[in-house]
Amino acid sequence: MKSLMTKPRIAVHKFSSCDGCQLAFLNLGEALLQLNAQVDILHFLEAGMSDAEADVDIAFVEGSLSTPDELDRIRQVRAHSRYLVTIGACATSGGLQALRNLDGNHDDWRDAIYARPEFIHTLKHVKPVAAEVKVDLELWGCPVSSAQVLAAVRALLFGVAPVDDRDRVCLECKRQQAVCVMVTQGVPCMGPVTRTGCGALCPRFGRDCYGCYGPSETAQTDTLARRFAGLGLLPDAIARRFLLINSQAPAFLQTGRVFHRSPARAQPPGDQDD
Amino acid sequence: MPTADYLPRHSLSHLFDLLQQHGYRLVGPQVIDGAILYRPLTAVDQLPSGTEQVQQPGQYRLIQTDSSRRFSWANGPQALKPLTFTPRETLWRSQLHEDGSLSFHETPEPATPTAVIGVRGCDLAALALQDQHFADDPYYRQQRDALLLIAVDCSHPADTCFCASTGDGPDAKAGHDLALTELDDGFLIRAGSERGKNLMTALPLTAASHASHQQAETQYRRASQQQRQLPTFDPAQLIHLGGHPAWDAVADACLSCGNCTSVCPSCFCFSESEVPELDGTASSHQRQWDSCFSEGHSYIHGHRFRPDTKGRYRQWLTHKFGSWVEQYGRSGCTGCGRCISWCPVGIDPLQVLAQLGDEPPTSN
Amino acid sequence: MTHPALPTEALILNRIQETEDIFTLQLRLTDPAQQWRLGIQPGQFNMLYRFGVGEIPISFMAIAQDEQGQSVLAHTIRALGRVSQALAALLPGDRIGLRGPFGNGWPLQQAEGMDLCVVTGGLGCAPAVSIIEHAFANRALYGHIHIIQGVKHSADLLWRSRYEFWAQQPETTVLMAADVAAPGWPWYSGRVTELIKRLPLNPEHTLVCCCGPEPMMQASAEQLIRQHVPADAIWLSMERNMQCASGHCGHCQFGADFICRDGPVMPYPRLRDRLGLEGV
Amino acid sequence: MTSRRIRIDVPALTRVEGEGSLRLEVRDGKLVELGLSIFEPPRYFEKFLEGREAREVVDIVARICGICPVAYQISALNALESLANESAPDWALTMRRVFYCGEWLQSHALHIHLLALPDFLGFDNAIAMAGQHPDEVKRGLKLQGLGNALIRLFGGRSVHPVGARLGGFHHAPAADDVSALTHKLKAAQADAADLTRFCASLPLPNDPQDFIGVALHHPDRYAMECGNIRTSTGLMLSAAQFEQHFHETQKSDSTALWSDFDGQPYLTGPLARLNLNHAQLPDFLHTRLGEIGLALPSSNMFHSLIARAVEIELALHEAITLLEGYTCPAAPYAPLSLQAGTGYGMSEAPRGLLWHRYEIGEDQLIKAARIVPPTSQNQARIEADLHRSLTAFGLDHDEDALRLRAEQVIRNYDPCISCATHFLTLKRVER
Ligand SMILES: Cc1cc2nc3c(=O)[nH]c(=O)nc-3n(C[C@H](O)[C@H](O)[C@H](O)COP(=O)(O)OP(=O)(O)OC[C@H]3O[C@@H](n4cnc5c(N)ncnc54)[C@H](O)[C@@H]3O)c2cc1C
Ligand code: SF4
Ligand code: SF4
Ligand code: SF4
Repeated sequence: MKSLMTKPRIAVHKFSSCDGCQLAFLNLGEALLQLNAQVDILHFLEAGMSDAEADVDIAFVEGSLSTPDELDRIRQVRAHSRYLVTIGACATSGGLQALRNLDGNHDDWRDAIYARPEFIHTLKHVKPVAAEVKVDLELWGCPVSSAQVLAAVRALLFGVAPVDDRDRVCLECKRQQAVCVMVTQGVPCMGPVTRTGCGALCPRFGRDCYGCYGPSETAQTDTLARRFAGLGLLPDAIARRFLLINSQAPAFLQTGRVFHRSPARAQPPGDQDD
Repeated sequence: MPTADYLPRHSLSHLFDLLQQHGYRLVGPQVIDGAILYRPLTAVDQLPSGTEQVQQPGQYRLIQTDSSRRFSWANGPQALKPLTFTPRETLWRSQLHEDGSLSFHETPEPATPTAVIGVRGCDLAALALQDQHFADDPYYRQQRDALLLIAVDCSHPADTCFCASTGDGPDAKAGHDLALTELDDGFLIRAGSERGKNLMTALPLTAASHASHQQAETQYRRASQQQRQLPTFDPAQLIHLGGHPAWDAVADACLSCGNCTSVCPSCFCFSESEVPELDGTASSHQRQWDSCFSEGHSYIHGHRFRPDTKGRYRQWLTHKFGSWVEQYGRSGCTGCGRCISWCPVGIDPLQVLAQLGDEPPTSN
Repeated sequence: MTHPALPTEALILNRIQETEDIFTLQLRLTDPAQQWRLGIQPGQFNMLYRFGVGEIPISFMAIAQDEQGQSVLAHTIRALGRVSQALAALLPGDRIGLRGPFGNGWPLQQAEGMDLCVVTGGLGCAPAVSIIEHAFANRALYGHIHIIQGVKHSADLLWRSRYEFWAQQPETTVLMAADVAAPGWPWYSGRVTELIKRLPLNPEHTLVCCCGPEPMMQASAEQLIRQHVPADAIWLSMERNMQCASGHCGHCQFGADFICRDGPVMPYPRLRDRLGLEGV
Repeated sequence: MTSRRIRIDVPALTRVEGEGSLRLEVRDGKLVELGLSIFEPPRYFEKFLEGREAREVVDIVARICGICPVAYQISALNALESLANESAPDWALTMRRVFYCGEWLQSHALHIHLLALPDFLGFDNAIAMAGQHPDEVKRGLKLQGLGNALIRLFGGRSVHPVGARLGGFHHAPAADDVSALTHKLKAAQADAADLTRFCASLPLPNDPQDFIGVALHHPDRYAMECGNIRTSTGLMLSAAQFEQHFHETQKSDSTALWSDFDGQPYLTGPLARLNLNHAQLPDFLHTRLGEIGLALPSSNMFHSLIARAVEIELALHEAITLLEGYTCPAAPYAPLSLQAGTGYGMSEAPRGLLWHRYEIGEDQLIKAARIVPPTSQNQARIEADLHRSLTAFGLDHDEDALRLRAEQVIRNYDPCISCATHFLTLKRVER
C-alpha cells in the first residue's frame, strides 16, 4: 500500500468475541498514548470513540461473523476502510465459537438454551471475516498480543505490509530455551504445527501448546496426529487437540475431522509406539 | 615427583571459589523442568546430584539415584551454542533524525567473563566448528572470547550418543581449559591451556592413586562402547542421492519442526529482522536462530527452493553430513545425539544415512 | 570501532523509473570514510536498507561521476515485495543504509583480451548490464562482444534503447529472444539456446557471463559447451535468499557454497553437478 | 413544564465491554419506555464444553471474557476440583488468590480510568482526558499494567493466561521474578492510596437507593477467589444451593438472560462486596475509609467507583503480603483425579459473582455445563436503577444530560456485556 502521509485514521470494530483482542490496545499502558500520537482513533467503542461510519485507513476487526446483522456490518466496515486487518482467532478463523459448525448443532443448541429461540438470530455457521469480505492482513492468536498489533500499525505507517511470521512454535520454543514437553513428559504438544507469535508461552510454562495461534507454514498435522496416537491418545482426544480454538483453519480442520467422532475403538492410521 | 592431578569431591567448591575470585560468572548444569540445562550458578550444590538419564529417539527422562556424582548424565537439550550464538540478539540500531538523515549504531554489550563447568567432548568439538564458521562474526567472537571451559569426561553416555564413532568423545579431547574425570570420590583433573594450568596450581590437588587412574580407564572404556555408530557413507555423494526412497519415508515421518537444528550444537542458520520503535524514529536490526526446516529459509520472491519437508530434510542431512566436510574439513556432526532425543517424533538420522548407504538409489 | 557489518548512510540523488516496476536509484555515500565501499566490481552486490523495514541484496549496476566529480553509485531494482516496494517509494533526498560490497564479481582479469559473451535471461539483466557497461567503458580490453538476452514475454524487455544502441556498436552482436512475442517484435521468438547456436563464437577465446533463472543458465552453459566453449570460461551469477551477506546466516547455501561469499558469480564447473538438483 | 417528547437512542454503548444499546423515551415528563438491550451474539460456550475433557475447561472458559479470564478459570477450577479426591496444594490455593488480585487490579484500574472517569471529568474518552489529566491517566495505566504483570507472572499473558490447571498451576514463578514484581507493587501502594482519595473527591451524584446486595463471604479473609454466598437479606448459601434462589429468564428484546434472586433484582460486584465484607478489610483501609468519609454499607450506587479504588488497594496489599517470603514449591500442582458427578464453584470476578456448574461423566468428559456471569445478574438491577435514577435526576433535563446520566448509571456497573450472554441456562423457562 502507498505510504500514509497524513496521520492515519483507524477504527477498531468488534464482532462475536470475548473482547480480549481489543485489550491488545487497552493494555498498552503509556504506549496507548504514544499510539494516539501516531494515529487518529475514530471508532473504538470500548475506548469511548463511536463513529462506525467514518472512513478510515486501517480497520482492525475483532470477532467472527455469527449473526445476519454482522454480515451486513462487516460489509459496511469494508466499504469504509482502506486496509482491513483481522485481529485474533475469532476474526481470522472463526474462533472457539466456530465449534458449532462441526456437527451442525446450532439449532439444537439455541433451542436448548433459549426459552424463546425466535428472538435469537444467529447463523448456523460461524464465519471468519475473510469468508465474507476481502481481508488485507490477518493477525493470528487468541488473543493477539500488543506487540503484534503495534508491529502491524508501525509497518502500515511506513507504508509496507507487516511481516507475516508463519514459523512454528517449536522454533521459538527452542530460542526461548524452553524444555520440550513432548519429549520430556510425553504430552501432546501442538507446537510443531502452530505458528509463533506468543513467544512459546505454553512450553515455557511447562505445558503443551494448544494451538491458539492457528496453523504454521507447512503444518504437518497428519504426522503430528500419528505422533499423538503413539503417545496413547484415542481418536476423539486427537480430534479435540486440532478442533479447539482454530477449528476452522483448514489444516487443523482437515486432520481433526479424520478423528472427530470416530468410534473409540477404531485405530488411527499409522504407528502406535514410536 | 607424582603430578598433583586429583581433586577430592568435597574440594570441588574450591574450584568454584577460585573461578569466582578470578572474576568469572559461573555457568553450569542444573536440573530444570525435567532436563539438564546450563544456567548461571554460584554453588556446588546447585549442580545435579545422582541424576542419570534415559534418552531414546523422541524421549528424554531424568532418573534420580543415590549416587553423589554430579555429572552422571550425558547432556541436555543445549550445548554451548546459546552462550556464543545468542538465540535472538540485536546487531545494530538505526536512527532517523529530524533532518531525514540516518545513523547506525552498534549495540555492544561487553560480554561477562564466563566459566562453563561440565562441558562435554562432543560439545567442545561442535564449538570448534562454530568457531570456524563464525570466525569473523564480531557478535559471536565477543561472547566466545569471554568463555573459560571446564570439561568433564562423559562417564554415562545415553543410548542416543555416538561420539565415540565420530571421534569427538566421550572424553574431552581439545579446546578446554580444564578437564575433569569424575570418579566415585573425586575428580582427576588435567589442563588444556595455559589458563587452565594456572588455575590448577591454585587448587588443593593431590596425586591420584593408581586405583583412581584405573577406575578412570575402565570408565572411559565403558563409555566408549556405544550402541549407536555413524554409518559409513561417502559425504560427497549424499547430495546426489535425491531419488532415493529413504527421503520419502523420512519426509512422511518428519514434522519439519526444526528441533533437530535448534538443538544441534553446530547448526548456525539465522534470519534477520527489523524491529522499529512505535514512534518511527529508531529501529533495531535483530537476528534470531532460523532453521533449514522453515519455509523462509529457501524463499526468494515468488519461489521456494524447498517447498516441502522432503527437500528440507534433505538439505539438513546432506549439509550436516555431506557438504559440511567440504566447507569445514569434517562432518558437522559430533555425535551428541541431541537431534535424535529431541526430535518430537524420534527420527534417527543415522538410520536414514544407513538406508541411503544400503539400498542403491533409484535414478534422479 | 565500526565494523563492516554496520550499514552506512547513502543519499538518493536521483530515481529513474525504468519500467512500471523497475527503478534505478543513484546514490552517494554521505560519509567520506566509507568511500572504500565503492571499490565495487560488476557482479558484486550491496545490501540496501530501508529504515525500519529491512535489507535486500541488490547487484551493483554502475558507478559514474557527478558534476562535482563525486562517485555516484547506481542500483537497479524491481519492486516485488516488502523491502523492494519500500525502496521504490523513496524520492531524491531520502536516505537509505548500505552494506557492501559483497561477493565475487565477474572475472574481469581473466576476460581481458578475450571475446565477451553475455547471456541473460528474464530479470537477470541488472548484474549483466553492469559488465556490458564496463566492457564498453574499457572497450580496448575486449574483443568481440556478444549480447544475448532472453525474456519470457517481449513486453518484459528492459532498456530496449540500450540494446539497440549496443547493437550499432562495432564488433558487437546483440540477439534477443522472447518466449512469447507480441506483434512487432523485431527479434527472435523462442529460446535463448537457439540464439546461442547462431552465434559466430570463437570458442577458445570467449568468456561467458551468464545470469538468469537456473534452468536457463544450465541449458545455455550446456549449449555453449557443445559449441566448444571451455566449461571454465563460463561464469554464472547465482541467487538465493540472503540475510547477512557475510557467509554466516546459512540461507544462501548451494551445496557447499555460500552464494553471498563464494558467489554470486561462480564458474560453471563448480556448479555443474548441483544445478538442476531438486531442493538444492 | 411544557409538553415534550424525547427519544434517546444510544445504538452502541461506548466504554463498556461488549455490545449493548439503550433506548429510552420520555413523554410528558414520564419515562414511557426504557430498554437496555444486549445484542452480543451468543457463542454457546456451555454447549461446546460438552464432550470436552475436564482439563481443557480452564483454557476454554477463559475465552468467554477477555477482561476477566482469571475469574472464569478459578470459578471453573473451584467447581471441577470439588469433584477431586484431594484438594490442590496450599501453595497453589494461596497463589490463586494472588493471581486473582492481578485481575482485580487490572480490571478495576481499566474500568476507573478508561471507562468511568471520563464521565465524571467531562470527556468522551480517556485518551482525550489524558491531555488535561495526564498524571491521573498515567497513574491508572500504571496500576492496570501492574495487574497485568501479576497475571503474567502466573499465566504468561494477561489475556487468556496459560498457567492455571487442575490441581494448581503448570509452573511456579521464579523467586527472582516474584521479588522484582513485589518491589514494584509496593512502590505503587502510594499511587493506589492517592487514587482512592481522588475518586472520593469526585462530585459523584448522591442518590441513595434500596437494593439487595449479594457477594461471596469467606470466614478468614475478604472473599475473592472462593467463599460462600452472603446476601444483604441475611442468607448464607453454598455454590450448590445457588440454583434454588437464583433464576434466569430471557428478555424478549435481548440475547441476554436476566437473573433474579427469589424474584428480586439484586446487586453483585464491588459495592455489594464492600458493603458485606468491609469488616474484613485490613486496618489501613479502615483508616482510609475514615479519611475519605465513606460510611458502609453505602446505598449510593455511585460509590461503586470508590469501592473499586478501595479494592485496588486491597489487591495490592494482599498480593504483597502473600508473596512475602515466596519460595518455589516442590511441585506447583497435585495431579488430581475427578469423580463423576456434578461440581459447583464460584468466585468474585471484578464485576461480581461468577458461578459455574459442571457435570462430569464416567468417561471424564463434561456432560453438561452452566455458567452464570455477573453482568446477567446485575441486568435487572441496572434497569431498576436507570428508572429510579433518571426520575430522581429529573426527566426535564435536556437530552444530552439525560443520556449522559443514563450512561453513567450503566457504566457504574461496569457491565461486561461480552460475558453477559455467553452464559445461558440450559433450563427452559416458562413462557
Ligand atoms: C546476489 C543478488 C543480487 C540481486 N540483485 C538484484 C538487482 O540488482 N535488482 C533486483 O531487482 N533484484 C536483485 N536481487 C533480488 C532481490 O534481492 C529480491 O528481489 C529482493 O530481496 C526481494 O525482497 P522483498 O523484500 O521486496 O520481497 P519479499 O518477497 O517481501 O521478500 C521477503 C524477504 O525475503 C528475502 N528475499 C526475497 N527474495 C529474495 C531474493 N531473490 N534474493 C535474496 N533474498 C530474497 C529478502 O530478505 C526479502 O526482504 C538480487 C538477489 C541476489 C541474491
Ligand atoms: S480471538 Fe480469542 S481473544 Fe480474540 S476476541 Fe476471540 S476469543 Fe477473544
Ligand atoms: S514443547 Fe512443543 S513447541 Fe516446544 S519443542 Fe516441544 S513440541 Fe515443539
Ligand atoms: S504456546 Fe500455543 S497455545 Fe500457548 S500461547 Fe502459544 S500458540 Fe497459544
